[in-house]
Amino acid sequence: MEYLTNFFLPSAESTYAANVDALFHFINIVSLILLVGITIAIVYFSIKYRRKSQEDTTPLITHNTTLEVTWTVIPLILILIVFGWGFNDYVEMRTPPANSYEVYVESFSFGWNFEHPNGIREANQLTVPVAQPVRLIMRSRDGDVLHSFFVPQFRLKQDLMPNRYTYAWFEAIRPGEFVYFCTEYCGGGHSMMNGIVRVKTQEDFDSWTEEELGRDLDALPLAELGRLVYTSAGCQGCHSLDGASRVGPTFAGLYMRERQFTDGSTRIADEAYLIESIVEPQVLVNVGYPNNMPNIYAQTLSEREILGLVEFIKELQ
Amino acid sequence: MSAAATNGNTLKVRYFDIDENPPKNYLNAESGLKSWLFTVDHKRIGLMYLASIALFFFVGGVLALVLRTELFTPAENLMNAETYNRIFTLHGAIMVFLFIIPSIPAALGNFLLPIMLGAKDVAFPRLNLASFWIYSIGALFTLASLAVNPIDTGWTFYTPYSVQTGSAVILMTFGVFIMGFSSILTGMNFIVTVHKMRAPGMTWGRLPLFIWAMYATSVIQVLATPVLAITLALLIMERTLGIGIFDPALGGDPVLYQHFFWFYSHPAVYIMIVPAFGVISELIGTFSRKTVFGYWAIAMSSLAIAFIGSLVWGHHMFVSGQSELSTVVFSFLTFFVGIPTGIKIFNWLATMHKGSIDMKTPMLYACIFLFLFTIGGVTGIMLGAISVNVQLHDTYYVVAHFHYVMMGGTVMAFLGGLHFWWPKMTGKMYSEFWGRISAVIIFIGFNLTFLPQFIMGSQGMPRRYYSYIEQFQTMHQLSTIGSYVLGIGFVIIAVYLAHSLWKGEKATSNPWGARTLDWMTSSPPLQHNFNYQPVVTNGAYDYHKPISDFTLGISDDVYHGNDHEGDIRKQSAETV
Amino acid sequence: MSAHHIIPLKTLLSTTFALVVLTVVTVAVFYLNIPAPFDVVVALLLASFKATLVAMFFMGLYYDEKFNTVVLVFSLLFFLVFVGITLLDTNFRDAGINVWIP
Amino acid sequence: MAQAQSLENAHVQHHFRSSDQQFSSSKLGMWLFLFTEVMFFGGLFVAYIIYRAWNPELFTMAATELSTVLGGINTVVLIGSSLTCALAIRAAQTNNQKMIVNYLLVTIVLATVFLVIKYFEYTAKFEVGILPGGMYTFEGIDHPKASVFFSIYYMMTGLHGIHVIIGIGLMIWLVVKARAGAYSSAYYTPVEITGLYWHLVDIIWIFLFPLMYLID
Ligand code: HEA
Ligand code: HEA
Ligand code: HEC
Ligand code: CUA
Ligand SMILES: [Cu+2]
Repeated sequence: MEYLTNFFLPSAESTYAANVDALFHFINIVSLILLVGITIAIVYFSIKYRRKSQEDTTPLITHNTTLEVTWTVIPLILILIVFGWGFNDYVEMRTPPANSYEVYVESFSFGWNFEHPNGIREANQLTVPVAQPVRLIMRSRDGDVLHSFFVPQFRLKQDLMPNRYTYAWFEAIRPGEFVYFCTEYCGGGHSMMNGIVRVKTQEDFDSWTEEELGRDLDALPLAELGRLVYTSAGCQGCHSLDGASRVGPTFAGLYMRERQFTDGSTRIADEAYLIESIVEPQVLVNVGYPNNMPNIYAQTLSEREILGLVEFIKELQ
Repeated sequence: MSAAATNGNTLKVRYFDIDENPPKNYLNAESGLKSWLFTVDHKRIGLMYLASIALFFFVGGVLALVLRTELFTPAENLMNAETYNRIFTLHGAIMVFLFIIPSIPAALGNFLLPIMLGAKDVAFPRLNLASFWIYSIGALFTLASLAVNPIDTGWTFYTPYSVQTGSAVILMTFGVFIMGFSSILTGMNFIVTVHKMRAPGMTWGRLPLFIWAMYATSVIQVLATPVLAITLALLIMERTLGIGIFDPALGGDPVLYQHFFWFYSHPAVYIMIVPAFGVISELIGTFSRKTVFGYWAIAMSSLAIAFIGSLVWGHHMFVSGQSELSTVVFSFLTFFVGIPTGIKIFNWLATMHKGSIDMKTPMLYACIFLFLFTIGGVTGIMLGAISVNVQLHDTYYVVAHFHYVMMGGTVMAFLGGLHFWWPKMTGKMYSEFWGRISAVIIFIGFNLTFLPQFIMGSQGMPRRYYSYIEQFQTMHQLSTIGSYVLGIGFVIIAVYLAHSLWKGEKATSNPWGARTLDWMTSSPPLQHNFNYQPVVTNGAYDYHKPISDFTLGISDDVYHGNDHEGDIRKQSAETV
Repeated sequence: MSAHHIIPLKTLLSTTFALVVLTVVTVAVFYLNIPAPFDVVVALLLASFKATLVAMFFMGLYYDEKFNTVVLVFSLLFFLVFVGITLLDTNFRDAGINVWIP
Repeated sequence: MAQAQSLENAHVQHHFRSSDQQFSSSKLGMWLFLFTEVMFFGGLFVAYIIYRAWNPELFTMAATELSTVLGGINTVVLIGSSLTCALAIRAAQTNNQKMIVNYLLVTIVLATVFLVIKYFEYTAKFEVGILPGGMYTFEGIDHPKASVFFSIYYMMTGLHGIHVIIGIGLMIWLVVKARAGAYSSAYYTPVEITGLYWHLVDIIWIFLFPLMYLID
């Protein structure tokens, strides 16, 4: 079973994962038995009853009520079992324990923000304590599209919408790092919208909390602030640092390079240009790219953060 | 002359010899491009559909190979994310709306339905031609969207993404909207034909099972397609006027869109598979040369599937944020589709039992169908179990599931049917040797492509990803190689079928020894299907009776000159 | 030739009369200000009654092949399925899974 | 009888066995089409029902913007047109060629009256800024989703209006053919079928009227 689980499913890391896996295996085994039975019947019949001459005759058998009832009732029983089982586990998956640790999740194209009750914010990475139910209160950013939060190892998945909150919960059983994905198609950065859930022991979690709370963003050098914003504001969903082209152009070597725009003009990517393209991205659109960079950063980022981004980009020579 | 005695009324019928080589058949009765484009002959219309869907299958298939090639490694090989998104959307939309929905009903169905019923044509031949043209116009719109700015929303067009994206959503959805009407008109036409155009003596209990399947399909087409039409119309309005029913930015609700979409698109999967069931019934009956076991069970289960299948659409939305109550109800209802489907499978097996099985190419496809579709079906049950669905939703497990049912189910049945009726439609025999070889290649290639997808899906590989984390690479590579093998299989089919047209042996009227009326006329059939008005006195699978019992008829002129023709139809239907 | 039934003039006229009267009743009921859920119920009952009259006499279902009635009734049932099941979602979104746990 | 028979059969397409078969086929076909119409409008009714269940207060507020009187008049107009349409069929069945044309013309006139009233209703709304969806600017209703109600209103009445226009088109075509004496008791399938369509358009309005105009 262990081997099977590891072959078909990622390791089970949340409290309810094992139940889900049990049903998965049950259906698989029943299905396999059915499939093998059907296959044997096909092969056996086609050999045993193969046509021996063109004059072959066959008996007239029109139907058989007993058989008919049998193969109606047996599947009926099976599906009732499967339904009841799935329902039972689903109830558990939808009922967060009362003492849950609550995290607000915001998704946007293309990234994730997490906000802890104590005010700590994380982007594209969620840190939680082990053996503690965590309830996610999730919503997509206003005006954004649907996304879905999927942690395979927790057997957890839930869509996020821009117009209302949805919920999910899990309780991790081991410390470790687990990938999460976006599984609701959301456009160019869909396959880039993944991140890590970091499960820490209570101690590690506490010291992490302290460290985070103690950090003073205003004292950070501009470029370092820029690096933080690059992940937290979601730029990395569309702009790479390694020269690869994603939804938007890479930031690597961008500074002081000549840019070509769809209106035919060109410009050198100096500081002024960088600021403009962050604040008013729709004005100059690079050739070969869609005009879909969010036009929100003028509101969502502070002036210092924008300057930080520019310094950060400048450093990527 | 023989007289089929009836209580009190006698209907004069006689045995007709099947015309083996009539000088004129539907293919050469008229010639010229116009005689095709403006034909009202259901057989020619069927062939035109066949050509169109073959074309679109090829296009969709090549797009699939491009997708698979991109996925060979996690890095960007051929294209960027944007292009990939467009390609899988087009692949899905072309395969679903342009290929699989019209495939069996519009191509094989059009060709066969009237002949099998003993009618000269469908009830509304001009409407039939119109639906072909509507389909073509719709297809043009979809193709136009290709030229303008290929759509990148996924074939499901979920809002709000479909409202926000810059791609040509309106052109594409308008094309699909138009094609919907083609589907509706075909469905209406078939229902009326089955009700009103049956030959004398063709009682409901004597209908070939293919007809029952087409009937159930038509009911779904007529029921569900209008909802797709209104959904797409609202989506178009959402984009042009911003009416705010589906778009949350304007006060709408995206989950409502999903209800609307799946209310059509779940029943639509039964539009795809139920005709396939019909084909399989014919194949297994004919190549086992045995009365189909459980005729009524198979016939009624098609209707049961159509009915239950209309109640389960929400199983695509278990994690969408719909209420838990509806999730549970939908899950419960979903499983019930498995029961009538199982009934069919077991009845087919029982038909093979004690039969005289001839493993010709069509029968080989039927067996492949049974195997692959069972896998596809039981994985559907897996997806219907709510707690498991949470893990599997929108992963490659779903992708594998629906390729097993659509490609492994419908396309295999379609190929089986195509080979089965190829002699009837073209008058030529294909190479049996190459037929079997390519069936085996396709079987292997198919499993190699899609089995790994089950595994990576349950491990968590999300769908609609153009790149992925390295862990999944082996599975993706197996899958890509498999898809190339599939491609080779299809090339072989294309070659030998084309070859048969030039060099193929001439087909006899009934090469497989079948009993349904389509085999009681020449291959290819006459322009008006029969030289006589067929009269039916036997079930469609009465293999214990001599074949001459199936060629009864009334001479056409006698029949039409008769003053009381309406009455005869009635009497014979009840008492012959 | 039941399909070719000629509908008596009197039937057509009295149907029309009934429809107009019912329209007046519908409006009158509106001014009665019946409390919340029942106003819709009454309005829909009246409308359904009117629709039935039109279908039976203007459209001749009353005299026609029964299968046509089956088709119409079936389409209405199907519509009700659509509404009914969708409402299971839209009206119970905040109820949570606890609807199920006594 | 033989006389009638040959007259009848003049219209029978070759693949039908009799005129009766052709007639009842066409009729069944039309009923199936009406079935699809029910589902087509059904989608909009579903949207209506769900939004009303979500925002009952909005529907009460917004309906006051609609004129009950005009809606009521239009209901009666459509019922009248249904009657004349049924009478046209009757005229065909009784071989009264002239009255077919006359009744159809009255039906067309009533349908046009319906559209004219609708036109005045629409323009009155446009003037105060009640436009569908994104163009909505009306301030009079204090509800965040006010525009959604009117979107649904425009979609439903608009789609209905399009059906009325199509109906007028069909009837004009019938008038032309009827003038040429195409219809008689032996063959009047097109009149019958258009009639079915027209009555359905009437039925839909019978539901739209209380649902849109009469909410309190
Ligand atoms: C031809 C098309 C076709 C067919 C026939 C089916 C058949 C079924 N499908 Fe499938 N399905 C699709 C096409 C199809 N599907 C597509 C295209 C999607 C994805 C769309 C998208 O998101 O892009 C999808 C997605 C899909 C989902 C949503 C997955 C998700 O996104 O989370 C679900 C969930 O319940 C599901 C269930 C089923 C079930 C229960 C059946 C049943 O009808 C299967 C019944 C058959 C059997 C059960 C096997 C035979 C029976 C026996 C051998 C008897 C014994 C049986 C029992 C004991 C039960 N399907
Ligand atoms: C009828 C329906 C149908 C069929 C038959 C297929 C057939 C195939 N599909 Fe497709 N598929 C869908 C319907 C279908 N698909 C849908 C609805 C989606 C979802 C889209 C979405 O998410 O929106 C999808 C998505 C989909 C994906 C997932 C994309 C993603 O989520 O990122 C993949 C990936 O492997 C895939 C692969 C394939 C392959 C390899 C085939 C093969 O079976 C194809 C085999 C056919 C051929 C190979 C063509 C025949 C070739 C010749 C005759 C000539 C040979 C060609 C050359 C010489 C070049 N399909
Ligand atoms: C939805 C995807 C998306 C996101 C998120 C995004 N961008 Fe962009 N960006 C683009 C695209 C596409 C372009 C190219 C088109 C254009 O020039 O407007 C672009 C262009 C740019 C440019 C000009 C680059 C050049 O090569 O000329 C800069 C600078 C930039 N973005 C910065 C940012 C920053 C900083 C953030 C985050 C705070 C960000 N972007 C977030 C999509 C995105
Ligand atoms: Cu976000 Cu996919
Ligand atoms: Cu489904």
